[in-house]
Amino acid sequence: MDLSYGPEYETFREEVRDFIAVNRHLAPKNAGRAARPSNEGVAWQKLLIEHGYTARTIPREYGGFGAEPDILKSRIIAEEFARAGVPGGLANQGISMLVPTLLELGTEEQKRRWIEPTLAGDVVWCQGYSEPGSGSDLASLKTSARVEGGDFVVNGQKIWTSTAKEADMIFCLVRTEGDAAKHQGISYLIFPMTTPGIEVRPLRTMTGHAEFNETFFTDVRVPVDQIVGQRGQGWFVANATLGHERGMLGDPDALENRLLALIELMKVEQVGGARVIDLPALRDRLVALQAEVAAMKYNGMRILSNQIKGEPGGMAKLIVKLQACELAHQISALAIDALGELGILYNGSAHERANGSWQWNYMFQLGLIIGGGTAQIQKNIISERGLNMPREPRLDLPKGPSAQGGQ
Amino acid sequence: MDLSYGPEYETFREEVRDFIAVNRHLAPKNAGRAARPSNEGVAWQKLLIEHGYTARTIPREYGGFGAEPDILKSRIIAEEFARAGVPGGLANQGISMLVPTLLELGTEEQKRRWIEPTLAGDVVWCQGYSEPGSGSDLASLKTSARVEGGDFVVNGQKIWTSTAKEADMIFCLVRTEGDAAKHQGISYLIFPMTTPGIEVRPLRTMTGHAEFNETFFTDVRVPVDQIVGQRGQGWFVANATLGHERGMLGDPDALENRLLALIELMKVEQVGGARVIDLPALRDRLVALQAEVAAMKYNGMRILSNQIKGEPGGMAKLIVKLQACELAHQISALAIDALGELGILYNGSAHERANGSWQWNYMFQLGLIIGGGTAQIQKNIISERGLNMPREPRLDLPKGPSAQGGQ
Amino acid sequence: MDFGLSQEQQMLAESVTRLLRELSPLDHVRQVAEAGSAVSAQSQAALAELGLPGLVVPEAHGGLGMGLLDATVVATALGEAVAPVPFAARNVMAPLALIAAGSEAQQAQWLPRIAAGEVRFGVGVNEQVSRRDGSGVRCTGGALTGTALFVLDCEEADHFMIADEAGRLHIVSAQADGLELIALKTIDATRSVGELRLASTPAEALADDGGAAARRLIAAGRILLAADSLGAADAMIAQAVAYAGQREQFGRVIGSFQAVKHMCAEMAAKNEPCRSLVWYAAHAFDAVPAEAELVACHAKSHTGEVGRFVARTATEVHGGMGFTDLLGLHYWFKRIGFDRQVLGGPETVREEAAILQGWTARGV
Amino acid sequence: MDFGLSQEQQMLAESVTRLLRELSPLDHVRQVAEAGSAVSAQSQAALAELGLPGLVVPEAHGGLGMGLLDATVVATALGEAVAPVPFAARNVMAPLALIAAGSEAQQAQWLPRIAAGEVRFGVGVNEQVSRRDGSGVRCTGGALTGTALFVLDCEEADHFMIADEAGRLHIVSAQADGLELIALKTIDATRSVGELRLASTPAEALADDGGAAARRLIAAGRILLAADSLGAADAMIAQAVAYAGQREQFGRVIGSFQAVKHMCAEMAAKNEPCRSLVWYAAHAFDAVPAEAELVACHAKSHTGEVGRFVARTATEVHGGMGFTDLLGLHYWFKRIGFDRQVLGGPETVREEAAILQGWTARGV
Repeated sequence: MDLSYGPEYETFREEVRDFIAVNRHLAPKNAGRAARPSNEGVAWQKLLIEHGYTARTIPREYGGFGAEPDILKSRIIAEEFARAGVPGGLANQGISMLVPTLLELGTEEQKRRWIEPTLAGDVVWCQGYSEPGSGSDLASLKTSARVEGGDFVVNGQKIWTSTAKEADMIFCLVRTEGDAAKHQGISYLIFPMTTPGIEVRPLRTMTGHAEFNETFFTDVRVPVDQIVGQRGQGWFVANATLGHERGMLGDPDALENRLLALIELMKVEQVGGARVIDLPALRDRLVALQAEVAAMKYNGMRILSNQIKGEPGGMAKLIVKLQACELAHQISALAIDALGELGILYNGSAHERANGSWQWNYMFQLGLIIGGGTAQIQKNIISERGLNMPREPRLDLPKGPSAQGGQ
Repeated sequence: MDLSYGPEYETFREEVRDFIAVNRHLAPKNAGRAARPSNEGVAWQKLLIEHGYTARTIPREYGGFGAEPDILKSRIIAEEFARAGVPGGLANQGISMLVPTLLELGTEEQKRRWIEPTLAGDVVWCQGYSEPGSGSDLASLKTSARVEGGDFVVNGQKIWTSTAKEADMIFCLVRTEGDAAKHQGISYLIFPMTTPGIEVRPLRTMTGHAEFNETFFTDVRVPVDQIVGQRGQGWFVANATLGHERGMLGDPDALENRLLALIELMKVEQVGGARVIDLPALRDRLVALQAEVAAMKYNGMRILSNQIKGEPGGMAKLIVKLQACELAHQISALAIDALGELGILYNGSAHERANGSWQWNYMFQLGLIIGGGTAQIQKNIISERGLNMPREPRLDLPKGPSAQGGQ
Repeated sequence: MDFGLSQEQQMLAESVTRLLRELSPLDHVRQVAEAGSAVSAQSQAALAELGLPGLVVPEAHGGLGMGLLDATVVATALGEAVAPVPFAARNVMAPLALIAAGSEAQQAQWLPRIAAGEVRFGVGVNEQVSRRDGSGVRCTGGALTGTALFVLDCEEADHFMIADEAGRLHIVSAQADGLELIALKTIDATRSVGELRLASTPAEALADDGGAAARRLIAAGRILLAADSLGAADAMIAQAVAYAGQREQFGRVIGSFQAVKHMCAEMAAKNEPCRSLVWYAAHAFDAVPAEAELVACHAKSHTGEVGRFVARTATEVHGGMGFTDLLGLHYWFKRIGFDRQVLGGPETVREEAAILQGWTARGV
Repeated sequence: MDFGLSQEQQMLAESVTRLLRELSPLDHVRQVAEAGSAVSAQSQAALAELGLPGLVVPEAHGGLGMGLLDATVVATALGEAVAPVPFAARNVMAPLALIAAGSEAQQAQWLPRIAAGEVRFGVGVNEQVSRRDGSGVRCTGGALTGTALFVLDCEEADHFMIADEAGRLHIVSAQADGLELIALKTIDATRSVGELRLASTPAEALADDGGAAARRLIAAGRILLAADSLGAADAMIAQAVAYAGQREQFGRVIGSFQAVKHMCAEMAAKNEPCRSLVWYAAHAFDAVPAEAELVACHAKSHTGEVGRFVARTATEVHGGMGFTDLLGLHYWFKRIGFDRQVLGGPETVREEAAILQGWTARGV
């Protein structure tokens, strides 16, 4: 057990700190989670790429920094930007999912055309995977693309297209071979959101906000070369990026920050003249969550350490999504209880705390428990991949050769 | 809502009380849960039958009291004997399971021969249903009985035969038609435990005690007329009595008594000079359990009331076993936590409380959660029978016509 | 001996349910909510025809003379329909306050008008449970000063029943001097709560209030919130089962997957005993006063916990659709959230239950 | 940067595991237990060959000079094998007490003999966590009087390390005047605990004990119990998965039923992060003293809760067989029960964690 990063890395940390100190005035204000970066945001992103503080391992010829992968340096960068409260590199689905996919399976032309502007924040993407009828069973998707005069003609509907309104482009799974087995008939297309026949409607969730969209396609024509990988191979193309998405959820730092905010809340809030943290039953729940957050934090350090050593994440990694989403939800639940009747205030009410964000989080985190693989799917994955338990006998025969995803 | 029993019943209650007051000196001391009643116990049982305080609705010609069914009177009898701390009628598997089966499906001769001595406590029975290889999937039982010279010849093994050591007789499910579908090849036999070829071995459980036995059959010869119902119909014969067994578990009075004992424990036990009930986190758990026990108590009153009206028990009844067993287990768990390190003392240790019964209960109740239909089976039943959800697609085809029990 | 609802009570529940099914389907609930109101005029008017404003008002004062168990049955039906209708405070707690602590003259003055729907009360007793953000109301010389938070059923209220810091109840007109009402917005768009600021506001104290009436009012409110949560949970379970029965994934309806079945079974198994608990709590309120406050605590805290579990689990069974606004499932989710937090969350109420049993002293 | 075990630590764990797999299969554990002992002579002797008695004794005193993380790795392996071998108190807590608070002379006197296995300690610090049944030890004039409950690893102990009511540590010989040891019987037959009655019993105080050593000892004990529980839970999960993979019901192995799979997944998902938590707690004990006590509390309380869940769930997966004595699964169930309750159950330890963070004052 050696939790120091060693002198080489401490030097690197100093460099990052110096960079931040010198350049933080250039960082965009209120970057928040806007889907499309401001001009300042794009300039900042380019500066970060130039110094290797984002897009670090992506080859220079595609607009990255071209460094060798070094997980610890990536971690140090993330730590230092977070500590300084300065926005780090852009994190959107184009960068986290499309770029790795193109790097692995795109043509040389696709890489040259799309990666650099995507990294730079000039081109924003949205993801077209899920459909209303295909949730956990993603491969049952029905959006179709027939070939007609050198184009795919796309018809159907996608859901959960979070940045569809701001996006320039979409990467999208469509069924091109209607008669093939479920996992064999899918292709991975990329096309502009300005293509005629696309309609985006905001999708309101239980939070009362429209964090997502539905996207409708009516005879949307996509030239046949705007495909990544082979026809009918889209399922396998997409799976490379699904892995990247799973990795994004369940950040232990985020959990720790939520917990610290909860502790602060319970110290500050008063009921009947006493601090909420002085109510023993609530305090007991707080400490129990604190222990669990600590466990997930060290579990995250273990995963990081395994990555550095090139070892598989194993069970420690498989359980992250299930446990971290649940824990985040429990933290919000306790915050609501700590606030008592004030815990249900929302929508800018008088006496509301933290802009109603505890309630927003409580509901949105339930969405995260459901989304990206419901808790049930996660348990299937843990039992099948982590514990080598048998698969559920499947009824949707004939079986595809590599039916990913479980129920 | 009318929780009074009305004047007729209050008169009846007085009669019961008077009986108890006059006769309690005749009640057996330390009746406990001995499988075979003492001579005093048998005499007491006969006195109770004579007055209609047990075997109340069983016809007189078979040794019962011959009253019309009256659930409220039965309830009053149970209440008054419990309140007086005087043992009520015998409750064993012969009385609760075999007698109702014979009444429904036995021949006239079987009824005349077996019911009266069983009720009186002169004949003690054990149950031979479960086998090591057939737990939840009871119908997969393998103990076989081939016909040879006017006898069934029984070979195989039963488990969980709780009173096998004390029993005179066994009622037993065996496979008589090896080539029939799973539920179709079973017969229900009754035979003496003194029949040559029967061996009973005590079965020790996790509690350290042998509350059950395993019973082995080697060429045990049973005359072919010692069958209840038809050959191959044993599964359906047994199901009548399985219903009776399910009714026995999850008595809300028992839950309430356990809770009262826990409250007393927490008031009496001290740690660091404070009463355990003054530790707020444990007290909070106590009150939560108290609310749940109250809910189960009123749920029980609702079931009773439905029975009186001849209405089906519905969801209120279907959930009793799952919830009551879990709740009993949680009560024991809190008692152990209330005792802290003393909570693990056992086997007559110094400083042990209540003869280690909290630990014994904690473990035994886990056995009850598992036995008589595991929690998983209970959830199947609730979802299928209570909520009309679809059955799990079955793989053990060909299907029997009436595959009871679910997974 | 009959533990359960009388035929009249069952008919009352069915009347309310049928009426709301007709007048207040989800689309209507949405419409009302999106217009920023927690009161459906049409539902309220129709329910008034059934006599809800006078449900617990004695017949001598023009009401139906029913008990809390009857009111509980109505509350469950309202919760099941997520009905935007003021009920618990306006139609039950306010008249109960007058019955418990009003003089004969006060009862004669107010109860008939309540029963006729001529006066509409909001009720502010929250400070007896939880004082936050400096809330609290003092009574000096017949006038009230201070802040009452979470005044229930405040929309369209023309009068308020307010507890002062000693727990004594007072009637205040919405038109009185020095009174300011600020609407509070909660997750639940179907109920209205407000903050009442009082500055030497003239008030009429209930004449026979020895201080116990507020506790009794809170017990009634808790039972009604528990009943509401029970009904909302019933509806969520029914919707989850129905959805699981038609949604297909992997070539089967999801309701045939054991994991989904078990989620539904767990919801039903936890929720069903709550029905008996709520009924008994209401019965105790009506007929076994010595038990009433404690059982009210049990009903409130236990339905609070079970409600949270059901709200979350039923949403999970619906998958992504449950998370969207499309099916409107969240109306029930939020109604249950309201029921859990108002008049004391589970921990608060359990501590009160411990105090009532002498297991601990009041205060932390 | 390397969060995890060193190669040496992995080898140590493997050595212990291999040795116990050979010398202490379940049949042997049973045999020892049924003979009424919590010490397997053959396992203890073989583990002594690996150097366990001197594991944390500095090399200068004839030990291996290892840290608590090394000991933790051993504890996990012992828990996994439900090994009837005194370890936590005898081989770790006792020498740590001397290292923390013994004078140089005391260290020179005792540590080499501990490392050589010539003296065998039991440790009694329970009264610093929980005083029950009048327990507590006073020190007057170099002699101890009173009762220490739950003295750990007391079987075959020839000396005891006992905390007095001020938290100061003392060495007492098992042969000393006025000392009486009464064995306590717990559910867990693989560990020995006792009640020590002392009546003006001569004792040797640790010379440099400012009172902090007992707290440190308790932290170490908690981490080791957490590690033991982790290992026992690992073993129960593995057994449940293996059993579910071969037991057939309804024509399929039960491990293909979603309900069973999800039970196993939940066990693994809860248990796996405990591993990192326990490791970090031990690391903090060795290297980050400011965090050590708090993380020890977290490790103890969290593994206590997770352990109870795993013990119960793994038993359920085994169905009736899990409830019998036949498979011996209950040895792990009870070992986990011991680990949970000793040196503070979850609620007690969480309250201590709150006190350590200044969130509340000591005492109820």
